[in-house]
Amino acid sequence: MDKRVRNAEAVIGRIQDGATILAGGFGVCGVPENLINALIRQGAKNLTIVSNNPGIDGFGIGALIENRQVRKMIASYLGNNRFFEKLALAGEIEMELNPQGTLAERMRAAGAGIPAFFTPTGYGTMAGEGREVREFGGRPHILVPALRGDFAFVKAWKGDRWGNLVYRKTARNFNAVMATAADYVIAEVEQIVELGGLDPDSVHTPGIFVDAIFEGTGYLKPTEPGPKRKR
Amino acid sequence: MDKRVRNAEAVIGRIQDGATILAGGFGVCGVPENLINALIRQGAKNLTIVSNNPGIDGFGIGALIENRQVRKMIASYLGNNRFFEKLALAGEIEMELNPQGTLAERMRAAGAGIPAFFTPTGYGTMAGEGREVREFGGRPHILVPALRGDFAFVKAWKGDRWGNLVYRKTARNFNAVMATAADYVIAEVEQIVELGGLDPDSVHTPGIFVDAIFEGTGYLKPTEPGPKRKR
Amino acid sequence: MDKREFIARRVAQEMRDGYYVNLGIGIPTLVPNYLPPGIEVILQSENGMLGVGPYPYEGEEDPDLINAGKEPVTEIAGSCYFSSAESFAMIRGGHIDASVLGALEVDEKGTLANWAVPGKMLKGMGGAMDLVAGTKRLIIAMEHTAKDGAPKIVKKCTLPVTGIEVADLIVTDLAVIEVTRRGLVLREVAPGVTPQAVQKVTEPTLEIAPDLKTISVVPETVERPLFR
Amino acid sequence: MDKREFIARRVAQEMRDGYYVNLGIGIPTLVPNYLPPGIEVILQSENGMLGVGPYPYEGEEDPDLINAGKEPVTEIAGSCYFSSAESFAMIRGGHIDASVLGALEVDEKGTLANWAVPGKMLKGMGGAMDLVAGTKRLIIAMEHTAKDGAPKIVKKCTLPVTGIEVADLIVTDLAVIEVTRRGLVLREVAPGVTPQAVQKVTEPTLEIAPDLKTISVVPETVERPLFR
Repeated sequence: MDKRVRNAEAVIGRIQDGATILAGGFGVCGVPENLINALIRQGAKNLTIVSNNPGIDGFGIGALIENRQVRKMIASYLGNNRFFEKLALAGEIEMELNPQGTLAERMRAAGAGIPAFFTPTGYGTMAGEGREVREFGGRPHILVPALRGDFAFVKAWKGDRWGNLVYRKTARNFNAVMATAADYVIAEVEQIVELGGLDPDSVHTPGIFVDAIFEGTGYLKPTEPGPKRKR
Repeated sequence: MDKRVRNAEAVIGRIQDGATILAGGFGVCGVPENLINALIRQGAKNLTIVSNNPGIDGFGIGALIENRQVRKMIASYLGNNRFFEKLALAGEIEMELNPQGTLAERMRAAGAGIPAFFTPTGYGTMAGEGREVREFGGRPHILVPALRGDFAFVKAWKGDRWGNLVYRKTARNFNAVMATAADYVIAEVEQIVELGGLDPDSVHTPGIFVDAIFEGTGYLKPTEPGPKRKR
Repeated sequence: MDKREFIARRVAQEMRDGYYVNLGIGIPTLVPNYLPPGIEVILQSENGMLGVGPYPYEGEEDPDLINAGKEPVTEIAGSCYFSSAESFAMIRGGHIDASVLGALEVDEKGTLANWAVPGKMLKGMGGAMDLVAGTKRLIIAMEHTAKDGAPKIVKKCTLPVTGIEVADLIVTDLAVIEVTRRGLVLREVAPGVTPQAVQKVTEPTLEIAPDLKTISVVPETVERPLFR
Repeated sequence: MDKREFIARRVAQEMRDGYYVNLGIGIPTLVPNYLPPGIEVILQSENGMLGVGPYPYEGEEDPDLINAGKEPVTEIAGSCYFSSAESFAMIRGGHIDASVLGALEVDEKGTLANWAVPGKMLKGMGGAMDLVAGTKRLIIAMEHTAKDGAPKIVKKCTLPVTGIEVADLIVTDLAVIEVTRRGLVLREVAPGVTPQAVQKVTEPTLEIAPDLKTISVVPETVERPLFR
């Protein structure tokens, strides 16, 4: 069995207009750069993108939005993307905000065969509007449905030809759960290793979840600004 | 911060009659041997034990049952334990059978703040009796509640003083999920390593879930019979 | 060739290259030993492993490495481990391509009973209810009748069921039967067995496929490591 | 000492040794810099990390290692990483001992609004709704009033809320206020501030604790690594 493909181009043609894509990454960390860039070149339109946040202007999902390929964004946070803000205020892009943990749990549920679950998160807030309410232990909970994608774009550190994946530090973020929740899961990795080259006790995403894998190239892997320690 | 205790005796006194204990292990693999032996010596009675199966006669949960400390067993499989069978047929022990995945998911839910979830598993079977039924996507599902313990007995391979745990091969089984689903979680490990001695990307149970940790001694770690390859 | 091997060999023909497969105890366990050349499947064991390898050599058992039948096994290049919660998320989430299980009864709608016999002890359903609810394709591998000759393929299950309308294919020592919306379709019969003979030991009426075939299993000569 | 440091220093006194803590952006971020001697807390970052270390030295940023505020951070001995799903299972499952968040409004029942201002852009709730619903103890750290002097502690939130009846303690530059079943109790006032002055910029009526204290924060002399 060999799930390796040459590059993003080899699989990106599968994505049709209107598809729902789960895209890993948190800010600019752990972003499937090669896949997003290939999707921009490929040009599919009216996409629904599920990603924690739309990233920064001109990078990752941000670039996809600037290219006007996104009809709807499902995210938990929209900060720091002015172009998205402009489109949203003009009503030119639809947005659905989910609490970050609810977003993660909805995909975990989809991957685990659970169509809906109860949570107290979001009860009494805009995130709970229109949801069924039920009390458990005297506390109101809302019923939240699973969230599934047609495709998942996953960025990992290392992988093998069976699709087993290992992530590095906080670049794991949403990648691991998204890998479980889509019909067709494409993983880009910084390094493909020989089968047997990953510690079986330390595989984060078992290959069963992955449909295609390739070694990405030209990673930018930017960082956002932040305070620094003094020497 | 240091969660290390000397041995099982140092914490086993916390367990009172009638407590619910989640006990890791699958058959005789990954069993918290030191904790179970200490509990037998300690003698708490009328316990509810949640464990995938009661193990074999005279070892692990099996020994606890023989010592008549167990009022109720929540498990997915009871095979291979004749003493348990005798007690159950005589009505001297209560048993609740759950599908194995439902058992795991109930504890995962408890650990993740989800009071109840829908699943198709068990619909139309004895495991679905008395459960609320609802259709999703034209398929009937049952509503299943979370399952929480007062204590969890967890067996890991290595751990550090913050309670970070790493399991080895299939000895991980129910240990990892049980570590998330009890009020007081006790981990016994084969080896305690220095803080920083575990790969941060490969910790299976983050220390936040663990209340006490000790290095176990005298592990039997038996194997059950099975076919062997010929040389 | 004994009945069990015959059944396992026929089931092995249902496997496709790259399938992720979970096998129940008994006859299903034998299937990987008879995979056609060029077909590589990855075995999932619900206690938390993908890529189950052959049984170990005597004396090389690792107590931390067992299959769901609680037998010592080995790992192979590409194996990985995970928790029971992750394992069943995988099973229940529809990620397993095929599951092969034994049965006490299967009925004409594909409803399966394989975990309990009232009056006798309930051994427990283990992972069977999760597997039948979550797997993409469920293959039943069993002897066609009970030891006393009574049909195991019945109109309606009388034993406690494992799942409602779950089986896709039934492979026995006498026949290969597909479960369809309109009922059971006899696809293949064992060499020397007539459709009438199969019907005689089968409670519901079988529709006979227009292209009815004879089961063809060819024993191989290659020795392969003993798998679960 | 500026207001933000004053608030962070007072919040730091609420920390207990061994606490697992999640900190929001802004003032809460400063708290670990002011922990009392002997108090070790472990910081959780909801993007998937326990044991967040100090900010890196210039030029030593690792793009794979950031906090939930998206700033580069470092790891320490005992750190570990996990996925967003596991991170929020941890948060929502009640495993975090304390969370410190900023607020736009808190009302007399502890209902919090801190994620959106209608008319302006909605930035999104991020992990705030999960944190307020799941954390054992929620501490609000904020300046007592808005920039225009309007009360932020109100009778009833008017902004879109983050969670209903969730806050346990409010720490501001003027006061420490406990949220109780019978309403808000003024526990401490800043040096030189009277309870009347606090009440004046607080919409709901404050019950004054019989043992009302003055907030005591002592700047330390030790230099510690800059934390998030």
